[in-house]
Order: sequence, then C-alpha cells, then structure tokens
Amino acid sequence: MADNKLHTGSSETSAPHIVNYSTYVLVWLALLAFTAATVAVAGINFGGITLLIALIIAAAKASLVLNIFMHIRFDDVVFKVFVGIAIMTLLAVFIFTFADYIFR
Amino acid sequence: MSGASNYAQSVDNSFIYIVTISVIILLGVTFTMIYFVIRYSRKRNPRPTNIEGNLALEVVWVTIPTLLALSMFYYGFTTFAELRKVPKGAMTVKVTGQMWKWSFEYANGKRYDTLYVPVNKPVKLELTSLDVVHSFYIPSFRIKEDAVPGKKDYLVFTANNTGKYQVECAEYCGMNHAYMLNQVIVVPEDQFAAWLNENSNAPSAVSNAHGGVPGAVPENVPGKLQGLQNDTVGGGASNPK
Amino acid sequence: MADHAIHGNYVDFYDEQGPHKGVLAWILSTDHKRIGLMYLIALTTFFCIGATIGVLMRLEMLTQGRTIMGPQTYNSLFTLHGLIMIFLFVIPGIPAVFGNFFLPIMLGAKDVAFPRLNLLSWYFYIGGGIFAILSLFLAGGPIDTGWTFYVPYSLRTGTDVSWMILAAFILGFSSILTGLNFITTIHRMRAPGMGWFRMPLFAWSIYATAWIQLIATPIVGITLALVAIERLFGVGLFDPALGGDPILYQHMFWIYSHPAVYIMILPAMGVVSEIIPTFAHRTIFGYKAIAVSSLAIAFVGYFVWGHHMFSSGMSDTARWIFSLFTFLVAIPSAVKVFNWTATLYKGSIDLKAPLLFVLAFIFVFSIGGLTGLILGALATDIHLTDTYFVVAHFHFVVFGGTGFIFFAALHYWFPKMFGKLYNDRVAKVAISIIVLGFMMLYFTFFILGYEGMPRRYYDYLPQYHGLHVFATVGSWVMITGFIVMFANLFYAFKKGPRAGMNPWGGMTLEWTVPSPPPQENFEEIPVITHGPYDYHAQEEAKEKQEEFNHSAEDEK
Amino acid sequence: MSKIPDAAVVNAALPSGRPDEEHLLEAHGHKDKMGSKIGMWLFLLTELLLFGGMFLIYGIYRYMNNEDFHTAGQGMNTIIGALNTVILLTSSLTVAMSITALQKGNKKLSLTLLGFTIFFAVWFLVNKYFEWSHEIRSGIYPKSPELLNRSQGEILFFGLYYVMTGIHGLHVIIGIVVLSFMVSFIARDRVTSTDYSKLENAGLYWHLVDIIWIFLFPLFYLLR
Ligand code: HEA
Ligand code: HEA
Ligand code: CUA
Ligand SMILES: [Cu+2]
Repeated sequence: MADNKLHTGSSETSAPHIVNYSTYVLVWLALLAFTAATVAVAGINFGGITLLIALIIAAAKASLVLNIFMHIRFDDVVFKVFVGIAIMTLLAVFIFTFADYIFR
Repeated sequence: MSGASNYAQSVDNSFIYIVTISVIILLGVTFTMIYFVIRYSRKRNPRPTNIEGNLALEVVWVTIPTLLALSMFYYGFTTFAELRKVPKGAMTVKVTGQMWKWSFEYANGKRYDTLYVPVNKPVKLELTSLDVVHSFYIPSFRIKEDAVPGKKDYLVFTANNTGKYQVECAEYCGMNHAYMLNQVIVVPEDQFAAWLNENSNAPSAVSNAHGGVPGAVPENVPGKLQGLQNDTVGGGASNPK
Repeated sequence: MADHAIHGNYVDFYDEQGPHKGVLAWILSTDHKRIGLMYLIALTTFFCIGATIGVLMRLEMLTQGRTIMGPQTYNSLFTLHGLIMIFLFVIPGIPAVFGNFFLPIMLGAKDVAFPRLNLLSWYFYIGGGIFAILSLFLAGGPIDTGWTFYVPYSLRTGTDVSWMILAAFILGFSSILTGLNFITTIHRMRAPGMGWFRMPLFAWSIYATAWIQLIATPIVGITLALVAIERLFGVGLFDPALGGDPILYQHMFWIYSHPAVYIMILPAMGVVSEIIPTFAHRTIFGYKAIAVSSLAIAFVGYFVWGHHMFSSGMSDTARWIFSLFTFLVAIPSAVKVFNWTATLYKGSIDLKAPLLFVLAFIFVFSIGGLTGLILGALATDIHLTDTYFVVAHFHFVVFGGTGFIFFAALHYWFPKMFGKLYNDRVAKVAISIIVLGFMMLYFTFFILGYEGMPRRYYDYLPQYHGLHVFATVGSWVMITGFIVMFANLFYAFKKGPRAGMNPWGGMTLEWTVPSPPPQENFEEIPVITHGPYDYHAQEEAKEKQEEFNHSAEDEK
Repeated sequence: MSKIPDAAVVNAALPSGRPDEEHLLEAHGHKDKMGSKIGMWLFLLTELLLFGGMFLIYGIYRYMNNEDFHTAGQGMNTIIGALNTVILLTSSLTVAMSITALQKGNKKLSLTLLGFTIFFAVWFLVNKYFEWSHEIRSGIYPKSPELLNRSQGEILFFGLYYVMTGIHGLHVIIGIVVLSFMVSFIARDRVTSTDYSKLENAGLYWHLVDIIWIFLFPLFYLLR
C-alpha cells in the first residue's frame, strides 16, 4: 500500500549496507567499457539513431552510478520513489515541450 | 451570420456555453453553502452529525464536472480549429510589428500603415516582428496572435461588415505598448481593389482619423486617446463614408 | 514582550531565555515559531508595499492619459507589483508563515527536520527581498518587463533586469530549502501513531506544495539565470537575432510558473480544510478525497503550462493538448469545493471571522477558477488572453484565493500565535468591506477584458473610462477594509483579552498546547490514536457525560 | 489503506504500547541519519531538474538546428572530452571506495581515496581550462566576431556549450570544496566509521556531478 511504502519510519534500523571494493571496481570497469563503446560508435554513422544510441549508453552508465555508487539499489524504497518522481517529471516535461516543436 | 467577423459569433457562443454552466454551478455551490450555514448554525443545530464521506456522492461529483469540463474543452477546441483553417483563395497580407507600430504589405508589394481589407473575403495575416514580441489583436473579430521576431505566425478572418475596427497590441512590448494601436478598415471589394492599385504609399487622411498616433508617443502624452467609439465588443462598427 | 509573563506553570516561547537577547534572539533563532513570525512580519510588509503600488496603478487608471505618472513609471510599477506579490508574498505565503509555525506542532514535533536550514531560508528570503528593492536604485532604473520577463524584451531593455533576476534566483533557493525541509519533516517527524492518513489536511497540502517547490523551482531558476547570463555576456541562448527561440523561453518560464500557481493555492486549500471542520464542529467530509486531490493537483498541474501560450505561436497540436489537460486539472479543485460544502452539512456551525473568510473564499475562488476554464478553452482564450479578463481571473484566484486565506489563517491562528483574542464583530465587518471592494475592483476587470481592454496598458480608449473609474473606487473601498482589519488585529495584539488553549474547539494538535506554545511545543511527544478531525470521540464523551448525569438524576 | 502506521506497529510490539523511544530519539532528536539523507536526495533532485532544464533547451535547439549542431560539433576535442569522462568516472569510484573504507574503519585508506578524488577533480578542471582557452584562442567565444559569422545553430551550440559545461564546472569546484571539508572532518574524527552520513552525502553530490557529465559528454563531444 502506498502509504506504507512511502513511510520511512523503521527501515533504517537495519545495519548499513557496506558495498565491497570489488563491486565498485567492476562497475567502474563497466563504465569505462561503455565510454569506449560510445566513443567508438560515434565514429560510425547510424543516421538518425546515432544520437539515440549515445543516449541509451549514457542512460545505462547513469543507472549504474545511481544504483551502485549512489546505493539506490540497497537503500530504502523512498529514495527510489523520489528519484522516480523526478525522472518521470522531467520526462513528461520533455514530451510536452516537444509536442510543440515536433508539430510546428 | 452575425458578428463583426465570421468567428465572432462562434467564439461568443462557446463563451456563453461555459459561462452558463459556470454560473449555474457557482450559484448552486453558493446557495447550498449559505443554506447550510443558516440551517445548521450552532443555535439551530447544537449537535453535529459526523459524516465521514460518501463514495457514491464522491463519484458523482467527479464524473459530472469531468464530463462538463470535457464538453467545454470540445466546444472551445472545435471553434478554435475553425479559426486556424486557412480557406482557399485567402488574401495574404504581411504584418510586421515593431516598437511601437504595425505595418502592412500586400501581395502586389504595396505597403501601408493601416490594414485595409475587402468585406466578405478571407484574409490571412502573416505576422512577424522586427524587435520584440508583439501581439496583433482585433477585439471585435475575437482574434489575436503573437508577432514573434524570427518566426512567422498567421491569423485568418473574414470580415462580415464594412467599417473600422480597433487593432491593439496585446503583448507587452515596452514603454509605448499602450499606444501601439491601429485599425482594420473593411471596405467593399471594388473599393478595395481600387485602393490596392492606387500608387500612393502615404497614409491617407482616413487612416489617421483615430488621432492616437501609432508609434511616436512621447513620455508625456498630450491629449486623450480617441478610439473608435462604437467599437466595443458586440457593438457595430462605424460605416466609412 | 513584557506582558507575556509566565502563565501558570509554563514559559511560552516568547519568554524562553535563549543564549541571545533582543533582536538577536529573533534573527539568530532556529525555533520554527520565531522564524514563522519573522516571515509574517516580512511578508505583511511586502504585501503592503505591493498593495500600495497596486493602488497607485489604479490611481493612474482613473483618467485617460497621464494622471499621476508617465508610461515608463507605470510599466515599472506593474512589474514590481507583480514581482513583489508573486515572489515575495503569495509563493512563500502560507507555508513560510503558517507552515513554519504550525506544521511541526500539528505533526506533534518539536521543530522542523533542519532548523538551521530553516533559518537560512529566511535569510535567503530577506536577501532576495533586499536585492529586489536594491535593483530599483541601480544604474538602469526599475525593471519594466512585467513579472514574466519575456524575451527578447527582457534582453533589450536598459533597466536592471539582471539584478531582479538575481533576487528571484535567491528567492527560489529559499523556496526550495523550505520545501525540502517540510518534506523531510513530514516523512520523519510525525508523532508516533500518526500515519499518513491521520495527518491534518494542512500537512497534506504542504506536502504536495513542497514537492512542486522542489521539482519546479530549479527550472525557472536556471531559465532566469540564462537570461541574466545572456544579458551579461551576450551568449546566444534566447535572442532570436542569435538563433534563439522566444517561445522556448516562454515554455521554460511557464513550466515553473504554472505549477507555481498551485504552490500558491494548495496551502490555502489546506487551511480551508482546517477551518471548516473546526467551526462546523464535525469531521471533514471526504478526508481522503481532499488529501489525494492535493497530490493530483500537484501532479496534473505540471502538464498544463501551455495554456499561457495559446496565442504565442505554439503548434496547434500542443495548444489542444494543453487545453485538454487544463480542463482535467480543474477536477481535483472541484472535488475540494464540493467536499468543503458537504462538510457544512449537518454541522454545528459557528460563523466566526475565519469561517466567514473561508465562505468568501469559496465564492470568490470558484469565480476565479471557473473563469480559468474560460481561459482554458482555446477559442475563448484567443480573444481574452492578455486582456483584463486574465488580470481579473488571477486576482480572483491569487488574491481572493491565497490572499484571503492568508488573512483567514491569521485570524484562525492569531489566538494561538499571540495568546490574544481579537474582536470578532469588527473582523467580520472588515471582511465584508474587503469583499465588497474586491468585487467592485476585480469583477469590473472581467467586463473590461471581455470588451477588449489589453493588460499592461498605461492608457486606454475612451469607451473603457467608466469601468476603470468604478474599479479604482473599488480599490479605495478595499483599502478601508484592510485598514479596519489590521487595526483590529493590532489592537488585539496590544490590548486584547488573553486567549485560552482552544478558543474555537479545534481538534488538531496545535489546540492541545498552551497559547502561545512553549519553546519545545510539547512537554511530552503525543501519541496519536485517531484521525485529525475526530469529533466523534468528543461527541460520544459528551453523550456519556449526559447519560451519566441522567442516571445520576434517576438514582436520586 | 492501512490505518496503522509503522511507528504504531513498532509501538504495538512494546509491552505497554508506549511510544518507541528509539524512533523518537532518532527522528525528534538531532541525529537523524535517514532524515539527513532524505534532505540530501531532495537537494540532488533539484540539481537534476536544474540541469534537466538546460538539457531540454539543448534538445529543442538541436532538434531545430540539427545540421548546424553537427557542423559545430566537428570542432570539439573528443579526446579531451573522453579523457575527462574517464577522470570523472574514476573519481566517482574513489569516492565510493572511500566510504566503504571508512565504514570498515580504515581511516587512512579513506583519506587517501578522498585525496585521489580531489586530485581527479582538479585534473578535470585543468583539462577544462586548456580546452576553453583553446576555443577562445581560435576565436570562438560569446560575441566574438568569428562566432557571429557562423550560422545561428552554431552560435546556439557554443552558447550552450559554454553555459552548460561552465555551470557543470562550477559544480565541480563546489564538489572540491565539499570534499576538502570531508578530508578535514575525517582527519579530525568529526566523521567516523559509525557517523559517516556527512561523507555519504558528499559522495552522493559528487556522483551527481558525474552523472551530469555522463550526459554532457555525448551531447557536446560526440557529434560527428
Ligand atoms: C492561485 C493561483 C491560480 C490558480 C489556483 C489558478 C487556477 C486556474 N487557472 Fe489561472 N492563472 C493564475 C493564477 C492561478 N490560476 C495567474 C497568476 C495567471 C496569469 C499569469 C500572467 O500571465 O501574468 C493565470 C492565468 C491563467 C491562464 C492563462 C490566461 C492567458 O494568459 O491567456 C489560464 C488558461 O487556461 C488559466 C486557467 C486556470 C485554470 C483552469 C485553473 C484551475 O485550476 C481552476 C480550478 C477551479 C475551479 C474550476 C473552481 C472550483 C470548482 C467548482 C466550483 C466546481 C465546478 C467545476 C467544473 C465544472 C470543472 N489561468
Ligand atoms: C497576491 C497577488 C496580488 C495582489 C494581492 C494584488 C493586489 C492588487 N492588484 Fe494586482 N497583480 C498581481 C498580483 C496581485 N495584485 C500580478 C501578479 C499582476 C501582473 C503583473 C504583470 O502584469 O506583470 C497584477 C497586475 C495588476 C494590474 C494590471 C496592470 C496592468 O496590466 O496594466 C492591476 C490594475 O489595476 C492591479 C491592481 C491591483 C490592486 C489595486 C491591488 C490592491 O493592492 C488591492 C487592495 C488592497 C489593499 C489596498 C491592501 C491594504 C493595504 C494597506 C492597508 C497598506 C496601506 C495602503 C494604502 C494606504 C494605499 N494588479
Ligand atoms: Cu507591441 Cu505591445
Ligand atoms: Cu496556468
């Protein structure tokens, strides 16, 4: 139920989640790999979807940082909800603004 | 068709539609409220009854306003769609706004500082601006559109009657925004054709009749603005001689 | 405050000995009540400045042509009037004053989650206000763009736009920090037993508002900052001469500024939901519907900003999408209005000044909201946009909505904040005068607008003269009403009789602490066992008492 | 909808139904870690929206001037961009690891890793400095005659480039200041293996700066 999920009263009583160095290093390697990939792909022309590919890779990188480095994955649900609210709002604002420009 | 332009009536109709519903709801809410306050005053009703809510009622007063609101949207939308349709064979006039005056250019290259249009013929105005955003507004025709620098927008209308109609700049554009006035002069088609082919680009006496000089108005405005007296909404227009 | 002595066995927060004395005890205090009162003083001051400017504008409109000022002065005045009223009065408005003072108490907490941050936002607020005032006296002279800062005019004018933008930016920061503080407070500081659906509706509305403050303010912050950057460095961003799109600026501005109108009205709606049950002495009708509709307004409110741009040259598709959503956002407001009315049903109504204010609000706000629908419909908005019709609409909702409720809240919580009672009769007279003046002043604007009088006009055509005169007279009536109201409150503050703990018979937690509250609000954090407007229990207790009396009599 | 809030659940577990003292102390006292984290995240969301607004402007202008943006993008130095991306990603790694180190009680390692983070941050700015001064030397800066000669889309591109990377750079500088405070806090044991929420929040801020860059990079440096 929504009200229970949003409530943050008791979950912090659990012990802090300590992430291993190795996890971080793995994530870092993945991020470097993504960076290499996006640079490599930029050289090739995929036409209209070039930008899309670049953005998908960027989103993948960002979600790694969010989930692991920023602990969203291990933290209380409220934080997921918070980030979700912000991202959804931003997305909606993009869609509505483009609704003007695409149909000009 | 009544109204100064082809759209005036349909815009007024949607206005009346929304206002009617609104007034009914407003009076309903207000009188219910007043009745309750009197009927259930502490003197008359010392013991309140605690009612937590009522799902059926809640559903009713979500659904009915939604339907009403959607109908208002639909009415406004269809009328607007009509407003944006450019009829075939519409005469195009280029309208340029700048601080603080309007100028008009016709297809044959004729430039003028007042908008002359033939009666009963669709006119398309192509709006743009040289400096800041202005807005071309003809209250009697119920139309308005911004003139944006670096961009072209359009406005369409067909005047139903001959006469003079007020034009106002409706987007704030600096000191003399209030004096960026002009007028549309609707004339019979033959008269218009004759005027269009006249060679003079200089403003005629007629176009200055409104006295309020568009543009150059000093900080201390001398005298009073003289608008087109009859040109309130719903009023007719003065006939040209 | 000499006469706030020790009442019986407690020390109220005015008399609590902190580490500082005199003014410092206020401006260095992190106590949410003191901060709330400091906001109250600042906001009321700015309101009076803004209102005085408004009255001067009306005076200019008394006659055609020049009455008391030139066009440039008039243009600066309405800009300042709009900026002061919006950014310094109604946006911080109810949350900053009453949210700060009462939210923690109503949640059963000792303070907000971040008391020092709270003081910092007050400083930002004052700093922003000072910058705004300062900008008037700098080289370029008072800003003349209108409160909307539309480009390219705001890029071209020689007046001090950048300073005012800096002020708005700082005020935005203040607003964000307050919102952040309140969200955290509501998540973390509720008393044990107070689940989400046992919170007072005021807290709900503050919660929804805080989210809008948080998510929308940064966008206008950065947009205005970009305008300033463009002015200062000539970077090509919005200037059409450099390829920029003025309409994109309008989008960016309204992405914030439409949700901002809900920042203004939601807390007011929350206060209404407190006042009605208290004076009707019964539980609120449709608690959950009202609570959830606040969130719904906050949410849908994001998707309607384009209704300010129907004639701006936006694509036709976007126009109808925004129009459609505009109509949808009206529904949650309708739900609230109906639930409030229903709460009066079978109540036991005590028509005191705060309730009278609220009744006036419902009437006036409904007019404002319903005319919002006229503006939301495409065909009619094309005719009415940028006319006095819009000016009328927003004074009805902003002033008649938020403004009225700001003062209603002041009357409602006055005894709690200052421990004094005001004269109810005089207050009601003042309200009646204000409403009369209000209708004369602003209803006239609807007619003017419909007849084609554009807004932000220094001068007008002869056919509008009569109505303008009538409106100006209305503004004088209103001044009278406000002077009576302020005088009445001021007298009460000085000489009014002492208020008890619960003068209205309210049920929320602030009525369970002494007036004025002690430093830490509660001696012991309360444990919540029922909803916020649970008049059942009270009634039952009364009935039991009576039964007991009866049976006692019977035994005799 | 549950009428029982979880605080009440906790209370119910207590014999007398008295309020859960621990919860009270946590939330109503002055050390509410969860609260400060909520506050920090909310703040980060506003930063996200602030940059989101600029990304929106970028998106619209790119949509309107796609060709010009590509022309302008040719002149960008992909290598410096990529290098800076790697630098920031690595600094994110070190700050994350420094939190783990502190949590495990390894104060020295934590300080070292933080030192690395700050070093990377400074390196990033140095690169940025060279990049900007190169652009400016080649005559491309706001209002420069060279730039004004170009197409409108290119003017917009470089306007956005300077503003967005500039504001991002400002955030890097703020990050350096914040992280330096953390170094001093840890050194003076004001932030410790049991009370590390300040460091955690500083880390969150730094990761956000990284995320913004992850999006800036392809939008400005990878237009071919
Ligand atoms: C407190 C602030 C506030 C509030 C709450 C609102 C509420 C609404 N506003 Fe308003 N608005 C402003 C402040 C506000 N507005 C300001 C300041 C401007 C001008 C800015 C400027 O340009 O300077 C403006 C401008 C403005 C415009 C642009 C006009 C223009 O420039 O062309 C529009 C257009 O759609 C609009 C619509 C609405 C609507 C549909 C609502 C709705 O949310 C209203 C909902 C309420 C009701 C509908 C009434 C109660 C309901 C009932 C009684 C039940 C019956 C209901 C139904 C049948 C649906 N507003
Ligand atoms: C909360 C918001 C708020 C409030 C309360 C008001 C209050 C008033 N407003 Fe408004 N107004 C706006 C928000 C508000 N306004 C905004 C946002 C705009 C748009 C700006 C723009 O276009 O950019 C605007 C624009 C606006 C215009 C349109 C200007 C134009 O387009 O040309 C006008 C015209 O008359 C006007 C008039 C007034 C008047 C006469 C008051 C009066 O103040 C009401 C009377 C109240 C009082 C008088 C209070 C009592 C004061 C005291 C007791 C102190 C002592 C004062 C004296 C002795 C004078 N306002
Ligand atoms: Cu042109 Cu106003
Ligand atoms: Cu709006």
